[in-house]
Amino acid sequence: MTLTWSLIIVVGALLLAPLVGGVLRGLDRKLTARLQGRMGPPLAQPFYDFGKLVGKSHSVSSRASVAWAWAYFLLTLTAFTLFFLGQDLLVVFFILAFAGGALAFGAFSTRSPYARLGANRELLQMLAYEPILLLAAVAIYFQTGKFTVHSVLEAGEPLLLYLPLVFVAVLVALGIKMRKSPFDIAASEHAHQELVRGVYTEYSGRHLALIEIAHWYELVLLLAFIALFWAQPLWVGVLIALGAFFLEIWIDNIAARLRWSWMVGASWGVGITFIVANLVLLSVLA
Amino acid sequence: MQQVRVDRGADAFISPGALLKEVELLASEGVRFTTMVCLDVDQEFEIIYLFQRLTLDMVRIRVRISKDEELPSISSILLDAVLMENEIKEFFGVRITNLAIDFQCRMLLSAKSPQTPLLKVRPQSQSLGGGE
Amino acid sequence: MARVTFPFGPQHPVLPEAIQLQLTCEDERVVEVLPVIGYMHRGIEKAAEANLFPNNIFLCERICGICSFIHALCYCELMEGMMDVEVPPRAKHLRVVWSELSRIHSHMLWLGLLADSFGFESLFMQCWRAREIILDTLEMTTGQRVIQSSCVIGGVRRDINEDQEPDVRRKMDAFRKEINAIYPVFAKDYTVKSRTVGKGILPKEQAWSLGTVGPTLRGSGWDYDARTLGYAVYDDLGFEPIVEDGCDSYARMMVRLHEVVQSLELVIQALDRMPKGDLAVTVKTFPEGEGLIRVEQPRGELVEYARGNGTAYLERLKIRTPTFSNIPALLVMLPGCELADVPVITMSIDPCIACTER
Amino acid sequence: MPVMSTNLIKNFFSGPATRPYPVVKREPFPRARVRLVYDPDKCTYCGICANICPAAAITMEEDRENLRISRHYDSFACISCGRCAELCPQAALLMAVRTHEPSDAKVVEHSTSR
Amino acid sequence: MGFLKRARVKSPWILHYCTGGCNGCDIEILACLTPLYDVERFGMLNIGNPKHADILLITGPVNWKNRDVLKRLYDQTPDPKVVVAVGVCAATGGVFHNCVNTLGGVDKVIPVDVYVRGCAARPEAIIDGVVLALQKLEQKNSGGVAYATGTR
Ligand code: SF4
Ligand code: SF4
Ligand code: SF4
Ligand code: SF4
Ligand code: SF4
Ligand code: SF4
Ligand code: SF4
Ligand code: SF4
Repeated sequence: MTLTWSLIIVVGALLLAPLVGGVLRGLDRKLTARLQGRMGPPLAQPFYDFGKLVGKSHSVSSRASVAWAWAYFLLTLTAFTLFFLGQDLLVVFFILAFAGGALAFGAFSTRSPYARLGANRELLQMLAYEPILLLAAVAIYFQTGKFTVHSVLEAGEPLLLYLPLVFVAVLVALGIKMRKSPFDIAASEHAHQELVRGVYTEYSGRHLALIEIAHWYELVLLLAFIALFWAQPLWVGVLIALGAFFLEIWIDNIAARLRWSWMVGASWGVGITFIVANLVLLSVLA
Repeated sequence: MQQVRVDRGADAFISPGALLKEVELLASEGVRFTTMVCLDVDQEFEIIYLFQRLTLDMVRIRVRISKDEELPSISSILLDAVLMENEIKEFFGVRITNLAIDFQCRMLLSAKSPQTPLLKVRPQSQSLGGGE
Repeated sequence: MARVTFPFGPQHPVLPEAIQLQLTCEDERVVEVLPVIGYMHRGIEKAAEANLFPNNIFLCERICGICSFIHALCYCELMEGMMDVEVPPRAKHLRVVWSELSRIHSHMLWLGLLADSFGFESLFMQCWRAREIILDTLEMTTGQRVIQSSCVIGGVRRDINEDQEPDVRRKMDAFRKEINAIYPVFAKDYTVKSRTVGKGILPKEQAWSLGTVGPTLRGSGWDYDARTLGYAVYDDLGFEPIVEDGCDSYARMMVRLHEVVQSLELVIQALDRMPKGDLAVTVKTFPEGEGLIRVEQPRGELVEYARGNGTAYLERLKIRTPTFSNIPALLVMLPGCELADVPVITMSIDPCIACTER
Repeated sequence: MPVMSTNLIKNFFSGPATRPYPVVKREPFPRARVRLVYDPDKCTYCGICANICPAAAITMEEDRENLRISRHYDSFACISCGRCAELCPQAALLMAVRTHEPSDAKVVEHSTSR
Repeated sequence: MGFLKRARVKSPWILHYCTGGCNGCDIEILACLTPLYDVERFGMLNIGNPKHADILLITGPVNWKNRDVLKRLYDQTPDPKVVVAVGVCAATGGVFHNCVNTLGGVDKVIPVDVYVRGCAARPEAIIDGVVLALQKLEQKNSGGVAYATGTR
């Protein structure tokens, strides 16, 4: 691939991702509503929400929290850019971890106990899903011999055939990242919970909008990562990613929110054992 | 019929001094606290304690005190009476002593609310237990 | 993390009403609870002394909109008892129908809010959708959805006539289908169980001595329901209290779940046995002397005491609502639990602040 | 875990249960008791409604000089209990089924006897 | 700016606070969120956090203890915002008109934009009220940045 090509891809992805992310969120809300026997909001609802937040006055509870919100946004954007440049998966996930950290630190920098406990839980969530993502990257390395997205795209055979258990583990990480039941402990999009809005409690107006758009990038990034599991041809991967997305919505609607100890246990127990088992199996079979 | 028609004087009044003894006795029989009712009768308060037996029927004790008199709290024997005692103290200004938890007449009312709202006749001495 | 004190409420999305729980937490564990109440206090007992005594029906109903009918029923039965009024049998049966319908609506509401408190949104929606069938029935027969205003001293104001009865039965059948679909989710779902089983333990002994009532008491193994005392026509309907002995949030939930089904049967039974006749008798006397009554609300036993003096105004009306006696139990159940369990445990006593503080 | 699934599938395929309210207005139940309608031509200003109203939504005012009685009705205080409609000897009051529209100011209705 | 303006009425997030009513109106507000009335059709979410809210739905006659909480919630809500008083006791005190501990109406404490009548207010009436509130919201201007809110 030439440099111009990859630049075009990156810029295209950067421009398209909010659109795709927003539509996916809209689909999520619509579908959730339909599963609950409701009509639900229009598909464009996330964009309306975004527009409204941008147009609203906002209060700033600490300047640091604003800086951290921007840090979260920019770090997510960096991770996103690197991913679509075909760079190293490990770097991408590390930067994503920093982004999550920024969100938590933003909440820590306020005085609201809800935000602070939300931040605590956000860190716990990272503790739960980051190892999965990193180990998944390692597993990909074992399979393709490289850490880069490029190499995965160039690998002939779909990863899913070799790494099915890793795929399942990544689904768990996706559930946590999408803040869906049973993992929506730090903040939930919808149902009421004990921390009000957790880490978002102290953000309002355009800073909330900023965080929202960063979430869209994050969602697209994760789905793109899932699509990598069937990179040849890519459209199958995209379908698989969409399938995973709908599976998360389904699970959200058939489960209650569980506690953080359960979450960490499940993600480490299930996620990590699955990945390790997969690697062991591969080396035994190979 | 569960309607307990209480005619005046149907159950004996006991003196405030004998209250704790009586409640202790009931508590040892496994009776639990249900509620209490305070009535403002001229210069006196009439307080009705309602308890429930294990057989689920009710026991009543009535106490009459003058408005300046102190009333011992039964919350040391039956803890769940404490909320109702606080309420009576707050609403009537009954001088209840030895409360296990004393909300200082701020359980339901705030500093700006009208104080002792259920009191009809102010005592002559004006020395109410709480609120002011 | 050091100790943090959370003001849980008064405005908080998992608490439908204004109450503040000051939770002191170490990390995620609650070490101390201090409820701050009074955000809903209006002064109803005082206003009841200033109103004409028949008007207190409407005031009592608005102690709380959720068991509004049973509040009105309690007040009316108390006044009738004090004035020796004999209510026509048809009115008694109608009172049972509406009481049980409000019990179902209250329990469904609660089940939904419980689901909401552990983040099971689709289940919340499912419960509230089923509940609308009951609300429709109430609106169709009494004229309003939540505040029925249909009980008066001496009888009832509204009737379920012949054209409506089949419709009511049809609605009950529709509701039975809904509850049959909801029941297994609460009873069997893994995530629901993991959030409720063993949470908020209230030992049998303590349930008694702390003065708890209603499903909170029955969930701890006590066989006590004020309906067995037989007001309205409960003594003719072969009513048996529902008891569970798990002593935890799950047991309390199951009591309510079973009560929904039981109430449904009671409604049908009362409809089957409803005699023809008058709806109300005219009352010409004024209440005099003292009266005391116990009535079972969705949340437990309601105790009302009144003293009249032969005029149109009462001298005192004392209302001891169920949540008032259930709150001490919270202080036993909450310390030591995890913060994530606070909403579930708080909901498990079905706290109704509006009536606690009157 | 999947106990809820059957419900979800049913919900999804049976379509939303939503009443599309402002677009389609549901016919109220014939005996719904929502809004009080007053006919000043039938009213004799006897004052019964004002006496029994639990919310003091109806008040009467006597103008002794001109021998007139004014009646004020505050629909923003009326709790729709229907007591007044039940007791009005002239049937000048009636509970209607339509809901009130929202309003941005509180208005009290007045009427005066001749 | 056209989109931003339209977005404002398309995405009203509500905060619901009960200042001492009887719950009748509160459960009807909750009923509006559930399948039968589903106000999420209009993009409404019950957000539970004043900093994210656009519409305040207030029920109940306001008692002395609640007054300050209500004021604080109002101050914390960023502009533009509208206040809807749901139920007659939020308008005038309704049946609680002679209760000693009530102030009688939300408008005694904060400015109210829309009154919804009914005791309890029916979900239909609440939806109508919110629709009117949205029209008011459209006319309001967005405020600037407010630093350091909370306890002002
Ligand atoms: S308890 Fe209900 S009424 Fe009160 S603020 Fe919370 S959601 Fe609103
Ligand atoms: S117990 Fe609760 S629901 Fe029932 S009347 Fe009292 S406040 Fe309302
Ligand atoms: S706490 Fe009880 S009365 Fe209050 S909203 Fe919840 S269920 Fe209703
Ligand atoms: S009933 Fe009417 S006309 Fe008769 S005395 Fe009373 S107010 Fe006057
Ligand atoms: S006089 Fe009798 S009938 Fe008339 S309002 Fe008073 S109590 Fe009711
Ligand atoms: S309906 Fe009830 S509240 Fe309304 S005016 Fe008539 S008596 Fe008063
Ligand atoms: S009761 Fe009827 S006739 Fe009498 S004043 Fe009222 S509306 Fe008029
Ligand atoms: S308006 Fe009526 S139903 Fe609504 S909260 Fe007030 S008293 Fe309750």
